[in-house]
Amino acid sequence: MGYLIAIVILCGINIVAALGVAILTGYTGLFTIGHAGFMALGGYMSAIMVKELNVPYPLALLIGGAFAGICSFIIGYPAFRSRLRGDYFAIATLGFSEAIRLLLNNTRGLGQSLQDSTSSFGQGASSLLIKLGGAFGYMNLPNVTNVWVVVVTVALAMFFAHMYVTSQYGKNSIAISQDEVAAEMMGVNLLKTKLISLFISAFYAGVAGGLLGFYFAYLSPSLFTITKSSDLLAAVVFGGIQSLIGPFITAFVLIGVPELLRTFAEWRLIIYGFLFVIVMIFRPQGLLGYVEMNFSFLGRWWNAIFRRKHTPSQKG
Amino acid sequence: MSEEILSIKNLTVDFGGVRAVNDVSLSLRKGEFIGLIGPNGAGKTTIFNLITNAFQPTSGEIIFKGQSILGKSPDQICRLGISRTFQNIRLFPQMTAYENVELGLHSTPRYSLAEAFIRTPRAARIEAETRKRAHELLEMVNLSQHANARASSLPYGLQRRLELARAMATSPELLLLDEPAAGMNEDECKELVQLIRQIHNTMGYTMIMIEHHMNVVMDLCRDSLIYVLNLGSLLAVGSPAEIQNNPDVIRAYLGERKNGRDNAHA
Amino acid sequence: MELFIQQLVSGISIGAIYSLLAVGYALVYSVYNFTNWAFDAFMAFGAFIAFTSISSLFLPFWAAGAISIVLTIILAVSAEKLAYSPLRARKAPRLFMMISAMGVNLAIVNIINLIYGGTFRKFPVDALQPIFIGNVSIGRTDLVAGGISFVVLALLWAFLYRTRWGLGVRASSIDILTASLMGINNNGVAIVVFTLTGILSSVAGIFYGIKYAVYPMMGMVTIKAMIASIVGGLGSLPAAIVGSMILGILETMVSGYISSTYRDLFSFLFLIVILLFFPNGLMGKSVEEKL
Amino acid sequence: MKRTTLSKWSGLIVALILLASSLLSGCQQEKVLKIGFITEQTGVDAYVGPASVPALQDRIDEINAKGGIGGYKLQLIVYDTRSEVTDAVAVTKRLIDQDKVVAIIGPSWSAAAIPIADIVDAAKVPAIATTASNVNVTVKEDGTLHPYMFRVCFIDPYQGYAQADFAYNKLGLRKAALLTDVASPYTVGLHQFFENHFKELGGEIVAKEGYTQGDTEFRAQLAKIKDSGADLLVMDAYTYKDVGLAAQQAEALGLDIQIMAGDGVFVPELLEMAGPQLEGAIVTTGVSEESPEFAEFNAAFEAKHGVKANIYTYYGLDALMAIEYAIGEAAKKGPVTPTAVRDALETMKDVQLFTSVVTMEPDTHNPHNKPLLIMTIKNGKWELLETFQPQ
Repeated sequence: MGYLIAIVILCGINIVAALGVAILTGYTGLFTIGHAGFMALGGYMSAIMVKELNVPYPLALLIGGAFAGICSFIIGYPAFRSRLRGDYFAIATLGFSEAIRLLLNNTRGLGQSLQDSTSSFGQGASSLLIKLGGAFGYMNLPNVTNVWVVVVTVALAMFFAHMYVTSQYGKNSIAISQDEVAAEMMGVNLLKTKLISLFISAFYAGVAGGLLGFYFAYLSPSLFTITKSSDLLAAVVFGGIQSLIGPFITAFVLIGVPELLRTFAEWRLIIYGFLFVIVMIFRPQGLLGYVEMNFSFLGRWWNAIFRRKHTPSQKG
Repeated sequence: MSEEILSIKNLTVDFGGVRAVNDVSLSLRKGEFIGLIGPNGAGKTTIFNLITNAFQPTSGEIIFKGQSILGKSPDQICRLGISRTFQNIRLFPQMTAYENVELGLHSTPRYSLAEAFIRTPRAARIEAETRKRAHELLEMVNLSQHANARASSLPYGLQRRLELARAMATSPELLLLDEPAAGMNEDECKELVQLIRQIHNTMGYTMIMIEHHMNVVMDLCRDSLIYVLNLGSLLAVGSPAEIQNNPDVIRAYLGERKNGRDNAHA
Repeated sequence: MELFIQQLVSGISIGAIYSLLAVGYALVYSVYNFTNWAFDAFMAFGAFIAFTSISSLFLPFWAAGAISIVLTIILAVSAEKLAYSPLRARKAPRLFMMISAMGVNLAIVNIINLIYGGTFRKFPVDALQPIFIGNVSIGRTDLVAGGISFVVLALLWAFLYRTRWGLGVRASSIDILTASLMGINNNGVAIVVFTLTGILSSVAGIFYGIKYAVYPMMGMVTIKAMIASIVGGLGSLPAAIVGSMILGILETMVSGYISSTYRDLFSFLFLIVILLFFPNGLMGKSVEEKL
Repeated sequence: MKRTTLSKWSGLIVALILLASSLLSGCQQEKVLKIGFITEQTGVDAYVGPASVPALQDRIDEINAKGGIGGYKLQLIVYDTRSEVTDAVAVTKRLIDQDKVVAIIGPSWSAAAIPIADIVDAAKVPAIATTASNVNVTVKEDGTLHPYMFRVCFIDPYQGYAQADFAYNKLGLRKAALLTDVASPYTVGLHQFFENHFKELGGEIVAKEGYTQGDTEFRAQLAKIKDSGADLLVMDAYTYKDVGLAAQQAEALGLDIQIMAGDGVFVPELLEMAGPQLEGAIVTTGVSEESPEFAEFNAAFEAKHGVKANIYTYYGLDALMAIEYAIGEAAKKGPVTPTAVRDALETMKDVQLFTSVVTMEPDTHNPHNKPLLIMTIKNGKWELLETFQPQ
């Protein structure tokens, strides 16, 4: 039974990150192949918060997410400001996540080189960097992620993602994904909207990184390789463009199934590759593209219970 | 009439060797409706693109409500009150008609990001208002019954009207119509003229319309001016009657008449 | 002083390999306006075909090279036909083209990995002895690689600027719609462009194999070529070469004089700086979206 | 287009979960002990698995043919870690929770062994790392012991110490350069202990260059090392390709230097890749397939399975034989539970395994005084120079 729980937890963690990618790629049309970098940033930051400053665990996750979000401006601002096509952003995300992994691998070296610095800040930073353990990994973190934590986080993540994509900000990013020029002509501030979408998606990846860290009770740069980024992308591509429920299901299938059928593991990426092409040609909107989660039944209950005039937008 | 809202002074733009717009000046008062005509490649759409800052002019001034809008980005210009339709329709294909129009209303979100996540009563109220306004606009261009149809699935004429409604949704003061009647037959044109006139009267927008259908132009600009562009420069300005009889315009449009037949009506 | 010249020589030789890939990448980008992510796969495929034809079919180096080029062209053109042109015909958004390209890449690289396994193989050609000028050594293989890559680039330039087909390709790179109106048949251009891509990637694959080793994941180096192409100015071929040289030399100087551990960090930061201050690259022309 | 609602899809999700759980409930036979083996069959280190899985399976079949141990039949359950830490951890959990193994063999690299140590401690199932030589695999940062984690190879300090000792005293080298793969704890650890002892002896570290996993370009670093006048290049890379590539590029740069590496690169593929360039290089390892006593095993193994045995095969057999011994001991005292196997492993004294006689140090769970072989490459072949025995 424990093993099934392990799969559910791993699926849950990947769903949170996949939702982030869904918002960025599915809804705003920005191709990203480096989300593992944001997961790493979030993971390490929330681990530091809990282990070094013993900040309460949920708050640490939020701080981790916020840190990843803020760091997303490093690549977001230059790529979006220069009004370039999506390609530059995609390449920048790949470069970014490799650079993050390189930095995380070197924390011990960095720490040692800072050791003889005079200022107390230098000393503090150096001891922290050495504790991060570089390639050795950041060890014995509190093993706090259990199945309930993941279920609650996934539920919250789905709720807020739905709230965002149905909000005015979300609809603006959908417009950007469909015709950037027309959206701008109609008054949508491209830079701001894209940066917001990127911040949220990096936030989600950061939280997912934190969950992963507290599940393995250990963090190492080798957890956040390019295969992790392509898994997340696969979840959104198969799940469906402009849909949250699609990536939710596919993230489940993509993590669960290979785990169960371990025997033909090396075929996994080959099948993904062919599926990418087939999905793009025959069903570009993916499994459940454009299928909005229809919470209207929630709205009806809400009315019945509170009798308040709150008619959810008619989604036909 | 009222004070001047838009003034373009010696606008010039070169693409590589080609001079697309050459020293065009134009001025418009609030609520005026002018036509902009000229043969293909005369630079009409280029002027629209310059106004909405799709790209920068080589020289010249564009003053809107007293301030130059050269450096501004297209979305800033839209917020200042200039909106447009496109020569080749650029609706949001996967969105429904309703969502297309609604986009114009919330392109600058009117509640904070935090309120987006936790829909406060204020945000809910703004959403409700936006919904009402969007349905009103659809009503104006009588597209209400197609509210939930996907934009790309609508017939051509309806897409034109949807683009008009979306442009109006950004509550502009200056509305640029880029060949709204393109590809329409006679009675569709009549319907469109009637719709545009009604919008012009009720909303009081200042409007510039590029159009090839002469009857649509002549009808809508009955009591206002028509600017004629040819090879990037201003050929003539005048009332519909003057323009129709102006020899340069005819020559530009119909080219040299070998056998000298004069003022043949387009 | 010799160390500086040695680093410079190494930098240029790395730049030569980058330029082969960056030019191929810029070519596809200039005509079809999308990032051909499948370069890794084409390059690895080219290298492995050459490797197999030498090590198991015992063919001489030149024959193996020819076979590799031909087969890589077939691969590239069929990838274009199966994965890209249906999307292009439907004017699918660029995001879909990129995902499809990523799919082609994942599939082919992992098929190679499945067949050949992950081990690193030495390219079965006897390493040529380096030439020494003073204490500075210039690898003969680098010279040959550099020479051939410049010959290939010169041929490419001649093809583009001296032949009718070249004109067709350049026209479509400016505006594919107008080009097709002018009677340039679109899929003809597609075949030509992806034939050139096939040649460039197989040559790059072979020389990367000789210079380093042949392994399924060798294509990861194309990320550097993409950065080089952006640094130079996306879409223009000479800019891709200049960008590659700059990136190659910068990387060697950084790992030589600053710190070798952070070499890739610097290449990434260099990309960010270029994006910030030279949005269209050092030599790029600003590409306006036609309304 | 009508928008479908969530409720319609929930049926699918429930069906999915039912399918997953039914797949897992394998049947339980009595009197069979399951032993888990996690190894790299795909991914970057795919050369580790293929040579060790058949060897272990043969051994298990042999034992079962002779009636098993203490009345128990053995069953080997193999999972592929895909050379990724996340997969190694996931399959370990699967072995513990689902397959209910009595002991686990592997992983083979420190980056995965360190997190697995915490997992096996919590689950109280013993695991024996095969070639993970980082100190923190069996002992936590703060010095406390991982009760359920063991290993059959020596640890970095021991190998780093031996390398420094041999280079300084035997080869008389004084100026060493370190080329470190910063992404591998194995390399970082080894170079750290090499530097400590080399400086103790009076040697000097004249250059410290780095690269990261996956890099293939070392020219710049090697040029700097050539400039630094170093007479020894220490490159304890985690995979043979780094040393192979560096050797080729050193030759291209005209850098003539003594190269020294660790047991991570002691695989036949290294000779194939850069044999000529590595003539005279020194490689330290715990066991060598060239040593005579394995010749007969190697031949039989290659004939039967068509793949060459390597050090991962021998270390795998060492771990398996240690578990066999432990099961035998536990069976004498009562039911063979994972904890009973653990206790037996901890108190192992002078037990003949595949490669040598091993005593498990109770306080560190590392094999005591395992001999270290100093090998060199002479015209494309491994040759034993000396056996190093610590004080």
